[in-house]
Amino acid sequence: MTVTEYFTNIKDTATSIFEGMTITLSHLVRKPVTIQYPDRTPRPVKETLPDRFRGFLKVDMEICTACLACMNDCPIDCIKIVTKKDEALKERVLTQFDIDEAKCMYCGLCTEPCPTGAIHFTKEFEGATEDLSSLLFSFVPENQVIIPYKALKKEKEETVNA
Amino acid sequence: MPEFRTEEMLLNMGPQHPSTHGVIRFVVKTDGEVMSCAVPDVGYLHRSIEKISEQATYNGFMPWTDRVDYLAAMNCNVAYAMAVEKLAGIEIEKRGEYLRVISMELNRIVSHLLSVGSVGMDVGAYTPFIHALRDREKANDLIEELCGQRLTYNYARIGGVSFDMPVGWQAKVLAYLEDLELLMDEFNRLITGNKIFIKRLANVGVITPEDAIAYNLVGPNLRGSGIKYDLRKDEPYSVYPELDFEVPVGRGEMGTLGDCYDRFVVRIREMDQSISILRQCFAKIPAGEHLVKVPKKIRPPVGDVYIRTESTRGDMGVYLVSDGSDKPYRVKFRTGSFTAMSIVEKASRGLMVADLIAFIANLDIVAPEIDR
Amino acid sequence: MQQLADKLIQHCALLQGLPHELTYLLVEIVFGSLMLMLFVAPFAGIISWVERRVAARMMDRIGPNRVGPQGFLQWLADGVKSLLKEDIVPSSADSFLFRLAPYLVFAGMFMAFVSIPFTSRVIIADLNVGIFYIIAVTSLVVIGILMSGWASNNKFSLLGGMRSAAQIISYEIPAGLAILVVVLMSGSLSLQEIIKAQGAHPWNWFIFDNPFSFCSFFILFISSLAEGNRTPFDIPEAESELVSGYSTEYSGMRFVFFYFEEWANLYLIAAVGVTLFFGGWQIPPSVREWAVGVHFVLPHILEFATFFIKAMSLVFVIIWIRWTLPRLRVDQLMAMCWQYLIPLGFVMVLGTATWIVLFPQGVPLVRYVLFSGTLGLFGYFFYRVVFHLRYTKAELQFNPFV
Amino acid sequence: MLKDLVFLGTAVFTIASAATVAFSRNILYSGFALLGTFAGAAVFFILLSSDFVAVTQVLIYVGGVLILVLFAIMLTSKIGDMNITNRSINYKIAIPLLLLFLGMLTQLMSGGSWDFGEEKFQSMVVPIGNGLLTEYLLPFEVISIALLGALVGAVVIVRREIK
Repeated sequence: MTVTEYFTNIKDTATSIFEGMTITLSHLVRKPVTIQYPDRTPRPVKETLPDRFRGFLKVDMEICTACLACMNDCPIDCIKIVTKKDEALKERVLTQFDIDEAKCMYCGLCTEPCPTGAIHFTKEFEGATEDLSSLLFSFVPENQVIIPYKALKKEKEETVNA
Repeated sequence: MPEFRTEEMLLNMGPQHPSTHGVIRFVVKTDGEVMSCAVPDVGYLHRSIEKISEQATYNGFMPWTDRVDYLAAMNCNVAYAMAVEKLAGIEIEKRGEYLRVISMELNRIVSHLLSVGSVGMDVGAYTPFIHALRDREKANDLIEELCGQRLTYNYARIGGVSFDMPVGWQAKVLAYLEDLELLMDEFNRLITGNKIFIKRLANVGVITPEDAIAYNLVGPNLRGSGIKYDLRKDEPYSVYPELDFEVPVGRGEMGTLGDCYDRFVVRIREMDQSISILRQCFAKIPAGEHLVKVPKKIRPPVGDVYIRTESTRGDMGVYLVSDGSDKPYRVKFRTGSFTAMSIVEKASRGLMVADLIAFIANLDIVAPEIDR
Repeated sequence: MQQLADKLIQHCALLQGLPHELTYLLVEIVFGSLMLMLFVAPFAGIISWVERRVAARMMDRIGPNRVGPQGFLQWLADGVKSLLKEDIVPSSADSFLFRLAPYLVFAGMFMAFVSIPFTSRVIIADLNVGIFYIIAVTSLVVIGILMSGWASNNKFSLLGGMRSAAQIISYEIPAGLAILVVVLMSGSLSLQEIIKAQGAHPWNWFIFDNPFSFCSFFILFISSLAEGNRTPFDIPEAESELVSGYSTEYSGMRFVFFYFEEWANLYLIAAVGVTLFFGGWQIPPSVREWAVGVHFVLPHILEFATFFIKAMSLVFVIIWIRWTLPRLRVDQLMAMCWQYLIPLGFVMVLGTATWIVLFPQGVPLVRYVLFSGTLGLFGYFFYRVVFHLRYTKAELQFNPFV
Repeated sequence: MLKDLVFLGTAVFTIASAATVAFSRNILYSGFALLGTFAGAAVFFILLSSDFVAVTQVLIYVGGVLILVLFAIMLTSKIGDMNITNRSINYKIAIPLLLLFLGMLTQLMSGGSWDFGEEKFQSMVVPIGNGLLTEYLLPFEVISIALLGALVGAVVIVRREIK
């Protein structure tokens, strides 16, 4: 190590520390970026989420056609749909539509094939719970049946395009 | 005079250690502070993702690819989608390709920001790490707006991508890139040019160009050793041939060629290139469909295909075998972190314990990508 | 202290029966420990809150702001939480040494505070060998750290303990040399005498006395950082390498003792720096006269305020450095000590000695030049700060309590 | 009276820790017990109103020597598991040596005056400093050169080892 190197080392160290310290000091007067979730946000966090946000799944039973597309496309089988032929109504009815949100990996593959957009994501994401079974969402009330939505062919195509 | 000898100490670094970046174990033999070698022990995070593919449909396997390399999920998504498309002979539209490149490059920025930040943190500088994470969060917000998730994107689809850009997104990204350039300048002044930081990284964990090739290093780790090899240039895929960008390589600026500092700087410069690629993409992106129509149940013909892409951690390969059914017969990922682990034993000889931490952080390994 | 004891003996009949030595001892112990506990303990706690808030703002975060006003009581909450935590002694640890080590660390730190002045009159013991004494007793801390490192029976702890010991004994040498410079200038080892040898105005401080003393301050400051295990010299506890070094296996209150030592040490470093180089509690004579006229306690309050503000500024700088710089490697740390600080330290000692021989009365011009040069440096510093703010088009928020 | 109490207490403490140093089966305990011995010696110096020597005692012996000793012990592998005793007593040499030493001590103790009176505590810094640089300058310098020689020697030895 030459004498020049020796003193250049000292100089470089001092100047780079000086520069670093000016930067950190300048941050003292900058606006913090912290979002004080959950209680000190200017707006509820849910409202700030983008439209495509993948929160809990929700099924709009009014327009569910019971086509089973979501169940078939789910990679981890967290959707369970049971249909049966109702003798009284002479129709295929839904007796069970369960989504186990504890298993769900929020990939969104179920929402894409849905012909009517019945199964969709909400912005609900605060799912922490002590009991996994409370994350099992049943969209058909127990001991009830739901008549699937039957779209006209034309209407159905419009839904897809929209 | 009798020869004084101190006994080697066996230090078990990991699986639970703050700086192993996931569940990896390093069996470190040290003599005081100086290590004689560090042997990586991988496999703690094996989740059988490749085996799971045999149970999932071609489309249904896409979310699993997110979990291969959770810091660069876009690249994994796209690599897998490209493999299936190549085997099934699906052509996708230009807009889809551009959207893929945009998402991948944005993801590269996200991944590299974490990498350079964590190198800073592992050598003891916390503020640059948080600054890098702050900028990364903004990019995550943008990606969330694009695909709905911040980490496991599941954005690519066989035949394109799941969504087109939201309205006004392009302007937001461009504004973010403007900010990022300034903030990266500041980041460089704060840490990249810091003398102590340079001292900590320069001449540490040197990987010679010969070793880098012999040990099959890929990505920024390979380029850090001065070898100009980037699949985006050398084996172009997607729309990369239409884009103009540089391949930054290590030049041994502060010490030996192939030291930690070179790899660090390569990542910093790659981010600049990604910014430029993103700007070009937004200028060039054509109108069209983001997703072409593909059969509901994809049944590629019997055969196999191997696709290589340049992920953030280097050469991301997908080997796909089809038996003609609607489920893959075999999927194999070739990942950059795994090969990077092979060099640890050789390059860590004679380093100090503190250097090993900097070296591992610098290889930018992601534990789930090693084990899959 | 002795005057206080004498007054007590005069006014208290009970004490008159006792031998005077015993009374002195009792007064020292009771009032000394009261002063320490009432000052150092809250100080260490509050400074931890300050550090967390400052660090947070430097990282564009907010920091603890929930317990009490602006999170001010966070340190109390943390302390109470730690008290209630289970005290774990690892089964394979050497339990006696493991339990003893935190107390040694704690005692070493508190003993050093004994000769730290607060005002011109308030000091627990104005020892003739004050500054020397501080260096000596802080070595107890090293023993405690070594002990904890070994007793934990954890290889990371052992490495941390050894690093700490190697670091502290190396850096005692440049620190000692820098202190020697001041001792040369003041001709005394007593902290009060050293302060009295300086003036109230900045250009009369020892730091601006001559170019050598100016450099000596930086040598002392760097060495103190290293002795206090602060970044960039925090290798004994380097979280990213040694998990937490010598305190890895500690939990609950014993763990707090180590951290308590660290925060208290901040004040110690700053107080020593202020005493030796920044004129300590000196206030201008005119102000002093005025204050004495108002009330006899007022000058003490002013002196304490002066001292405390100076010390806090140094504490802030230490915190600020910690959140700016990466950590050195252990060999670089040693190289820095032996290759840079110690040779430079010797140069400073020789230089100062020569200076004193050549200019026994000092050179006022040099003082003014050094002082204004420092001011100029500050000016450039703030210019750079503003430049960074402009460059990144940052949104400003001057309120420290967001 | 108080002084005597302090003296007695410190004496007991010092001898006890010295005994621990000598008889402990764990060499690390011996090392740590040395802390007590050194601290006790420092207290004696204070009682003799040699504050400077007391502080130097702590600074050099605790802050330097003891730490180096502990350092060396810890660097030795598996030292904690080993039971090292130093009970091998060689009476033939030990007893005459002991007697000689005791004789010397008795001679010393009976020689001087032990009455310090009630003289005021005086700082020793200035007398020591003056003494070292005037009256005892030659021995001081000789010792410095001897130490420097030792330092160079140590460096030479270590150099040869690394090679």
